[in-house]
Amino acid sequence: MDKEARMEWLVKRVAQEFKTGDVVNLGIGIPTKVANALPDGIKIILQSENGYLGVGPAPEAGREDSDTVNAGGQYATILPGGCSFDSATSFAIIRGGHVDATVLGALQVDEEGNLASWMIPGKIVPGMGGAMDLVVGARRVIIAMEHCAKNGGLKVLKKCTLPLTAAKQVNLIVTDMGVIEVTLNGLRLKEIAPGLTFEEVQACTEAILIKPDKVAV
Amino acid sequence: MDKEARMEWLVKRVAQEFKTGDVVNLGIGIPTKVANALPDGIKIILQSENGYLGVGPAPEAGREDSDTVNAGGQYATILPGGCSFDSATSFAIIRGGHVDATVLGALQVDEEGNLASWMIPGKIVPGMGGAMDLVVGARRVIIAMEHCAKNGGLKVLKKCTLPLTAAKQVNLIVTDMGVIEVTLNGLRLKEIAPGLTFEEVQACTEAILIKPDKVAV
Amino acid sequence: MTKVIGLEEAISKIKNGMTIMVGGFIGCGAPSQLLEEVCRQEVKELTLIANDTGILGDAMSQLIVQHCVSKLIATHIGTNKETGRQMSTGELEVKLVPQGTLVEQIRSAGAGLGGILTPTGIGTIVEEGKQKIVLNGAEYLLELPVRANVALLNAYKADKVGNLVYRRAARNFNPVMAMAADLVIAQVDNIVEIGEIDPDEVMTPSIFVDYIVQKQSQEVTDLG
Amino acid sequence: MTKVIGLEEAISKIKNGMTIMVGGFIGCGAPSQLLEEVCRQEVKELTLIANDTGILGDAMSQLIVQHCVSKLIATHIGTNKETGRQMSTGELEVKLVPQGTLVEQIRSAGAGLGGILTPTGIGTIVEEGKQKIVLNGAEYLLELPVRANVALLNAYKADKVGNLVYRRAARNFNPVMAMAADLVIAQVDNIVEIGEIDPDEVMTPSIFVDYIVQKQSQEVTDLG
Repeated sequence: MDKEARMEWLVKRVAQEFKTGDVVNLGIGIPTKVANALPDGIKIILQSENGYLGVGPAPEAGREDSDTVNAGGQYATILPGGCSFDSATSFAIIRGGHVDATVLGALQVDEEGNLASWMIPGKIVPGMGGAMDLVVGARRVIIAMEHCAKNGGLKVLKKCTLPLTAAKQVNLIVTDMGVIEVTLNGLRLKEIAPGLTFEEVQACTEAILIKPDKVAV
Repeated sequence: MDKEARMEWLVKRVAQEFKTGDVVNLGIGIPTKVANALPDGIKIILQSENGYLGVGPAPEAGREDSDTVNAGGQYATILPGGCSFDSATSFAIIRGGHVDATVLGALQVDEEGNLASWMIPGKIVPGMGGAMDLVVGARRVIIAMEHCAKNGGLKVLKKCTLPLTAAKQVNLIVTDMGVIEVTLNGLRLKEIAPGLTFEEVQACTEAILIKPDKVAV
Repeated sequence: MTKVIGLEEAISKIKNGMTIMVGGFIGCGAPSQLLEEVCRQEVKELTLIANDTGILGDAMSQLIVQHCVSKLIATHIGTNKETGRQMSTGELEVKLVPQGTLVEQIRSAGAGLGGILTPTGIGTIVEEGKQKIVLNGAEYLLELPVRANVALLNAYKADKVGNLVYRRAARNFNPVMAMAADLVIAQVDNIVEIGEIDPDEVMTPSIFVDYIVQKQSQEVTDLG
Repeated sequence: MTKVIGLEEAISKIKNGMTIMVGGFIGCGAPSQLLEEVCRQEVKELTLIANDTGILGDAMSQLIVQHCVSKLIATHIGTNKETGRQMSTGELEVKLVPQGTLVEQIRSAGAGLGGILTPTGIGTIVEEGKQKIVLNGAEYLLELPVRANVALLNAYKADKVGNLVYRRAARNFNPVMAMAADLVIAQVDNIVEIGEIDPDEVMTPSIFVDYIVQKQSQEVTDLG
């Protein structure tokens, strides 16, 4: 598979993590694409932390509503059965354990499930927005990201070096190279992307990966 | 004045404490009567802690709405411009300092402004309901009560003997005998009900009263 | 994907010994038919969290009268004398909590907070056994989250996925309790199709609600 | 007893050095015309509390671009590069706060709480300088109330006494900020007579709102 095909595989693979009725918050970027890759028959309820449930597809041209935008600021829609609320309720939903899963990007993840995603000191400091609450509050935290940085730098580490978004909260890491489960014994490479070998994934990973055939703890 | 006239004086006197636009919460019993005794032209906004603003008069017979009752459980109405909300918002309003004054009854009040109003151990324990929050949160706490208990027992004390509703929160005590201000130096008898003397009020009061002509601190 | 189920089935999910939260304020906005069914199914040893125990004779009061409840957390019990009687004989364990504190404790549980600091109760017996925190010279009590196994609610309108709309003073504790229980059952006057409630009209988002029970119109609600 | 006043008069109440809260989420639900007037009146040395600083070019971003703000408390500044630039040069002091924490801090101030305990930020630099409280083995940060001199809000509809109704995702921080400032000014699309908003439709009670400013229809909001 080329890079594009592997990114597509990633998105589809994340989409398989849900069952109908799950309340899911998708981060900006790769995670957003998961909404369009759900298996047939699976219907999830998307939450947008700026204040509504039932995120629908982007509106048709000419049907944009400036009051209905997603957490990335893009025009969106609300599906029938959806509802809007203020930020206090939105984060009560998030922090209170009412979100079944969140899918977020990352700068670094490590073998303890620590996540760094919100700043590179002295370089870019966009802020954490709602990410810290999402990672602490969602029942499952799924990281969806490219396995390596654009410059080839490693992102799945023994220990994060950047400021954390949250400690020990990540459950699953899905990259263009495979699916990694965070276990008490470390990172278990649960699935390998088509065409790759365990050794190839390990070579791009600082943390020591546990082989897929080992039983998870 | 007979007892009835003095109780009427009490209610009218409390009603003079407000200016138009004040947000006021009236307790059950004597305080409730204040709503009908406001001076001409004074319009206050009544809050009902079970969840709305703009309490209106009791509905006409046949116009009762089982969803619109006051905090005492009696049928009520909501005036135009009123609004309803949940208990969390209601007590955010109360505790957050958004209520200008509350008028409540009392079992005992003392010279430090301590209030006892919610239980007599071993005898009656109705519970504090919203009173503890009201007394802590309202900008002004006005006690409206008969000066003495039915059995003649004193209620304006040096120190409350019953379990407190709140410590040092009472600002003004209006009884059928007079108007007492809680000051840092103690209780100042600001006004005496028509026909009574300072000595008569003092005789029914355990706390030492400061005479009306002394300047308040 | 409708959440509408029958009354009997809904209440059968409540087991002896569970903690239940019940919306309502002296009967107004209380889920009367759900409560009647709790009594009918003779669920026992419940811990009840509610503003009050109703007025003697109403559905809420019957929970106490019929000894379904062994422990009560409430703000006011003066309108149901049987509650006071059972408390004084030791049949019922009663914990009284300031109303603004109880609602914040429930909200804390629903919102994933570890608790809140409130000035309410300082200098009173409400302080007992609680951590006191001083900030800028002001004292606050640390009040901890309160949650339940089941919440029983009353709403005016729902769609079939469980978005709820309340009416007037019947809202009270209902929306907050909807957030703080493992299982949430709402008794509803009017059930409408999905999409018939405007997103801005919803007061309790569907995801908090597990089951909806159609209220039987035995009594006429005058909307005068 | 109308609270409707003119734009210029409303904003003239904001003085140099004040702390202001501004509703909105990346521009959606932000009181754009109030913000433009703040810039026009050249109010300076403001402390700004807001979710973000808008998108470079919009009204919110201009507060930063025109150096009205000397201190910022926000959750995300990535959509306005000028904010990051001023932060790195030291022109602007920036404090970044998790979104769920910021909204609870503002709510705490409005609700008279001394603060809340949140698990958010544990194990991160957000912990720095904060009291940590352990309850049943779980760690929480004690986050303190945040309030302002003035709150600038945006609403879809208001009656003349100041009851506010918001629309869709434009609600966001607006209702919470309405509770936590000494002076609350709302920019409103539609102003209606008293009694024209149903009590159950109100999202921000009138008593929180001091002034209402009619929004001028320069841009067409498509309600499609």
